[in-house]
Amino acid sequence: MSATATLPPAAMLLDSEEGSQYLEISMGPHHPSTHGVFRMNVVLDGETVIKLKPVFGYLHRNHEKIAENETYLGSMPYTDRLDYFCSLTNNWGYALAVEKLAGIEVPERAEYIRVITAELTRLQNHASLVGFLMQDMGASGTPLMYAFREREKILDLFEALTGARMMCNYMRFGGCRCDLPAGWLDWAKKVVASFPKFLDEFETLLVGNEIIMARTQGVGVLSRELAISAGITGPMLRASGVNYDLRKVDKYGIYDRFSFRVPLGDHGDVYDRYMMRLLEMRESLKILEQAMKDIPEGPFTDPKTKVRNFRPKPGEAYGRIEAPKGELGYYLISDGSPNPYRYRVRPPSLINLTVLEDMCLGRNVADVVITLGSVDIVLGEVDR
Amino acid sequence: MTPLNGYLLLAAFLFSIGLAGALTRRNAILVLAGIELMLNAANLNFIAFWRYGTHPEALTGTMFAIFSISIAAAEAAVGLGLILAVYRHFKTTDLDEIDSLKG
Amino acid sequence: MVGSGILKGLAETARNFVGSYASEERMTTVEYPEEKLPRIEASRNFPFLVFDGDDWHAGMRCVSCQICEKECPPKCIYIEKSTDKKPDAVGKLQNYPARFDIDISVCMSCQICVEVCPFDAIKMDNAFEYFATDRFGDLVLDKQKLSRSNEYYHQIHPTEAANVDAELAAARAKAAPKPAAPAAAAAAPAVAKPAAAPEVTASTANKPAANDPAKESNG
Amino acid sequence: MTILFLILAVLAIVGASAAMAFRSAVHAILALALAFVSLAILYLSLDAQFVGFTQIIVYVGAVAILAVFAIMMTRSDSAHHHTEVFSKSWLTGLVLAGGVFTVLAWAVLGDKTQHAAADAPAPVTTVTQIGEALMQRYAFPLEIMGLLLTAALIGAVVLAMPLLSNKSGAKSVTKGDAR
Amino acid sequence: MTLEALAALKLEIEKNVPGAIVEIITNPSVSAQHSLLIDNAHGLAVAMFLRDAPELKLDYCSNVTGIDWPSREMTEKTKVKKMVEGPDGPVEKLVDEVRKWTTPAYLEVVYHLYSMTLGTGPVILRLRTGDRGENVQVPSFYSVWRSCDLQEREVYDLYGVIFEGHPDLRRLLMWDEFTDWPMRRDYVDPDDYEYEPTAHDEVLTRAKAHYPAAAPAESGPAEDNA
Amino acid sequence: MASMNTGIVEQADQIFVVLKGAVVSHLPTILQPLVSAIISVIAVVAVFAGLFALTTVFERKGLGRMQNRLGPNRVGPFGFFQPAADGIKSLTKEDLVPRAADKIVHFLAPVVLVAASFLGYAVLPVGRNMVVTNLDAGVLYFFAAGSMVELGVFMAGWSSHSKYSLLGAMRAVAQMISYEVPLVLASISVIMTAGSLSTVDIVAKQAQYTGTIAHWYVFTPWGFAGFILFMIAATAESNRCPFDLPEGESEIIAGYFIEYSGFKFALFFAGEYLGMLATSALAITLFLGGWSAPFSFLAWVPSWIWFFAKLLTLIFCFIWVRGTLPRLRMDQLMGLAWKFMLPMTILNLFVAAAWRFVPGGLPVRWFVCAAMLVIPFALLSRGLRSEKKLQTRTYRFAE
Repeated sequence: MSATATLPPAAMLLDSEEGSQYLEISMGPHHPSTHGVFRMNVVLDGETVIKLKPVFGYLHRNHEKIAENETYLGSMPYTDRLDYFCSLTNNWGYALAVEKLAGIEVPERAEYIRVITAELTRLQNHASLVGFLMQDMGASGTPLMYAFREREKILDLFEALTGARMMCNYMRFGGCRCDLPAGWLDWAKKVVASFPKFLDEFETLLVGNEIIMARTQGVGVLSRELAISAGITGPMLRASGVNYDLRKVDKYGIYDRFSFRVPLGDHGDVYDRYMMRLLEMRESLKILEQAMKDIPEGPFTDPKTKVRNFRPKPGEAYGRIEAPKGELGYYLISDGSPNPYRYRVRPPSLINLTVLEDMCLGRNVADVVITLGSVDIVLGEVDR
Repeated sequence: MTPLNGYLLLAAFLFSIGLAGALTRRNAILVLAGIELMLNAANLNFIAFWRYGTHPEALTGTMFAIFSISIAAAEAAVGLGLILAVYRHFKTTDLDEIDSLKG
Repeated sequence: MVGSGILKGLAETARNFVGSYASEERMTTVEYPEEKLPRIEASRNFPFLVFDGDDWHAGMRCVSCQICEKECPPKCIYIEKSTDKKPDAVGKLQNYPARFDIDISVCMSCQICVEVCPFDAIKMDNAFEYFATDRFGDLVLDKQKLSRSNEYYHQIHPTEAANVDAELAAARAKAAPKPAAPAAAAAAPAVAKPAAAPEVTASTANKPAANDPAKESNG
Repeated sequence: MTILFLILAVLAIVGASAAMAFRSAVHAILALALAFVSLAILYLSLDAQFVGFTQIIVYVGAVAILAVFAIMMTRSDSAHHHTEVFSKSWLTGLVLAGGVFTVLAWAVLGDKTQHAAADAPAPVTTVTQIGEALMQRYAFPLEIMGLLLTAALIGAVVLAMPLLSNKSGAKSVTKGDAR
Repeated sequence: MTLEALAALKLEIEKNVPGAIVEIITNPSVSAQHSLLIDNAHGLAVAMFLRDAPELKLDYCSNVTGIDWPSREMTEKTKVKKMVEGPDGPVEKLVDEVRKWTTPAYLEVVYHLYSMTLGTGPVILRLRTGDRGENVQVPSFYSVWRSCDLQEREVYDLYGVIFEGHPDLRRLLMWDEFTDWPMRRDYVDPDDYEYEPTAHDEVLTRAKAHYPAAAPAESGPAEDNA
Repeated sequence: MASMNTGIVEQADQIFVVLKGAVVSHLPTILQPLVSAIISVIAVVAVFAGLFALTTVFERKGLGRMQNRLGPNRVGPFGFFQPAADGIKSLTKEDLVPRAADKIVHFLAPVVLVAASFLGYAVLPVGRNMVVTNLDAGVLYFFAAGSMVELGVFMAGWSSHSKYSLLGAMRAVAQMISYEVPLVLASISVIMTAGSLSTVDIVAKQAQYTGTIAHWYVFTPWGFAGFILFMIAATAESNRCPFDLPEGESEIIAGYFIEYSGFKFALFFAGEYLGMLATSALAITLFLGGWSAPFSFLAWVPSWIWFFAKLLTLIFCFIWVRGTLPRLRMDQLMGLAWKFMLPMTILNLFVAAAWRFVPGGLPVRWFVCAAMLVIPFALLSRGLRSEKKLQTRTYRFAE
């Protein structure tokens, strides 16, 4: 037994005054449920969480620094890689900030294209998030595969439009890179028309399921006050009952032209958060139907805006949009040179993680996993 | 040596080991384990006596063993519960330390 | 009653289980090497250099203006200008790249080089079955490995290529009155190939390309 | 005195001795489980099927597992704590145990009573017989046993139940201090 | 927020937070997002006021940004009419006058505030440190808006701004042992070069300098093509 | 069926028994029992190990189909040689033992686990006259063998010296102990009715027919409820979804066998599936009439085919459930065991007794017994809903 004496079990336990009765485990960065290289240092009493410290930075590549050394256009493909699930909304956020900074008008058709692509992005993000959440609950991948089946159709649409499935690099200051190809709109209409069938299937599979209810209801509760104070945005905020959707508040783009509703939860628990996503998908479908019906002919980009040698006048601007994960903001300072003087991304995923510990204390390991899953993070955006 | 004597000797030896363990170990759980071992040795005696006894059809030995096992189970449950309770109080299961601390 | 939701869910998976045998379109996956999804026309992967005619070096459209090198966000393009000049696609005498390297281990397929190129010389390929055995050598593609014929471009992006050819033809027509344009005439047949129907879904460029250096160089 | 008996006896003795001598409590319990299993097989070889299986269920499936659980919960695996394994009065205990064994062995070996022969036919005991005996002749002890087990169950739960104050304590752990 | 509204807000703040020094920083770009510069001593009080004032209710801090403003040499040429001693007496003449000055060096933290209750915003607050060396303290708004928690940690991590009153000011994205502030403009990458296949000769030179003993086989394909 | 030659039916049914008899009869009398036992054991081990391999393919293909994928289809026809490939892979993989692990216990754990998993098969009748040994206390033996699995699990988790494996082992052992209680209680209703602990007797009791319908216990209210309860407990005992917490990969990664690799990992995998097959087989024996046909006119199908057909059906149910449900949480799991399974199984015991003694014809007995089971369950559902513990919610929308 001498070989075993090298690493005493006492080393597995925290040295605390109460005698080593706590277990400290490091969940991640290589852990199947951390949605990337994310790490949580969790201190457990039995299986109850008594301390949880998120550790960031495993995917940090200093996106902001890169962008400050890049031309304005050159940063656009890098924004794809922030939240690699929703490159089109990232593009939009950045384009919006630059347009504010330089005062560029976006043609009508481009606005419609932006709304269509953004809402399609929202659909595929929410569908796969619910799938991942179920995966975290241990559902052997079935909901995830259904979500991916639908996501695939949307990604095909993206590929036909932008040339890439995930790293679209599609939006430009003052419009989009290219016009909708012939036949794309009909194809998209077909995809959107078949989406409710998938949502019905998804809801039959998930919504009434007692195990899911038992696992999620009352777990990871986030109060309304804390949610506001902690700057939580997106479906997570609305699950806590705060009516704050930038599509309604800022009415950026042309969102004031569409009629849609914003679902609100009352409990702020994991169940509400995942139901928010399911309900928001229905609303996104409404927007898509309206947008695809009304889309006008016309230029797809502002012809006055140069692609190269783009130099906005000195000044600063903060532009924000409602990305699927929450408020995605870009803050730009121009000093008149071709590179931004300061480029800042306000990542919804990172800020939504502020309250992770508050939601998990006193719960157990399994709850930590699904609470993290319900926050909807993508590490490309958290660490930037 | 008859078969019965073999079983009895084995039982006696196991009993002594259990007794030694119960008397010498510091860990309360292992003291309990020693006591279980002693009970087991007794059971072996019952079974052996029944098997090589004069009235095996009366099932006395089997019955005794069954009851003894049940009691052992109850004893283990309560004993371990006690040890847990003691542990919560003293933060140790070392009998010598519990003895010296006196609450 | 408790359990009804679970039963409903079970019914749903059973429906999918049976459905996967009944209807092919349900299936999420295809058996990849044997069966390939139809190529989507717009899809892009790594850049290549277009040349007209048969000689990759003579027909290369690139005039080494180095705009793409400057605009490339990850800076994966490296160009050295030639000292001499040769006629370009339109017939003007221009420099040509003495060296044109793209490091595809760094390239992120953003298409910005294509967007900024004023000479339609660099375009996006959609071949994705690359492999390399040497991590250092094979991932830096020189100009020969990068060049593809205009026919190949027509094959993978018919709509776009037809537009480009039309623009080039217009430019050539403008340049034609001037006498010294023998190279332009030589390059002209490149337009010959008719473009496929401009339908986004329809492009299935599975046939091996006539001149497909990608396969040769990487195969 | 068959070969089977010798093998099992050796296994039981080795298991039991190891259980009482191993430094690590978990190893000790695992060795004890070995002794329990050998004893169970001994019972089977003595044609006491029911008792043999019960032995495995109760001792291996419950007592040993409970013991390792208790060890885990009390973190009292002494293998790596540099504390003494045996108590201060270990010599007394050992001498006492040795004395007990001597007396018992002397009594067993000195016994001259005739018992059934070694090749006595195995008594046929079916589960039905055991059941009938329990329900008729041993009905009262059975009831008492049930009472005892219930009392033990409740007692164990009450003893092992964590104090309620512990739960609220978990929430008040300070957050915010570094890592 | 228009300049007039901002001026009104400035007065409001100065009325309610005695002693607070508020300065309006105009934004020349079309976005017209002007901001308020607040002195560090009264920062927390101003923030509290902005959050709690019933007509403002700026309960949501959306974005916290650090900005590095190193000292820069500024030159300005102005044409000034001056009497110049000409050959035939003093003549009034247009003369270039070059004015040179250096901007003060400081780190700046920008807060974008919105109101979730009222749906208004943004109100932009700026805090400045004394310099970029020792005096890099600004008050932390952690106690006002929880959303400053991770964002202020990030600014600390990347710029080295020390937020006084932040309960858990640790590095966020960089590892704990890291010592520099990577987002500052004078930051120089450490030479921990990782060799990559590259077409760029300068990068290759740097890689070779980092790995002086690199085998010729690894010298990269760039030469092969030349 | 009258035209069927009963002789052929008989031969098909007893073909393995006759074969074994033929082999054994050529040997000297002293060796006969030993050889007979060895042949039986080898046959059981081979068949169930093969079934384990088959199950892994079935599971992957079935899950794939439920998720609209194909599942493994490359190795051999329809991918059915996949387990062979997996086996070769796991055999040739490096066997990693953590430096801090308790080497001996680490090595012994999979051995104990697999050995204990195989022991239970000795008393399972896979066909008429096809059982390794007919023990008088067969069911008791089965549970005794099953209880040794827990020790193997604990050994694996503890010896690996990893926090995750220790957590997994504690979860697994707690879960297995808790669910053993309802598992045993659910089978007691059958034992009580059959009046025997012998698996062979229990099957024989069910292989009788009233009219065309067999006397399977699952065809009674208490038997049906007992079967459902038994299967729930069996799912938990074999650590299958939705009770797969001990290895819940999203929480504790792989649980107690996280530190195992190569062939030892495969042994754990095998042990788990063998446990699942064994408990399913016991469920068939206790509730589904073992090898007997459900209707008398189907009795011509060989008994062993019936047994394995039922086994595969139950395995499909396991796969089906796994493809649909997420897993429970630890406290919910324990709550289910003690607050739902235990009362229901005890109630089921009373119902089983009532079934025997309630006067009046079959309809009355059905009504009374079904009511005794359904009413408490309905009340439980209502209680959970009124406590807002399990409820779908309606949401408000902002325009």
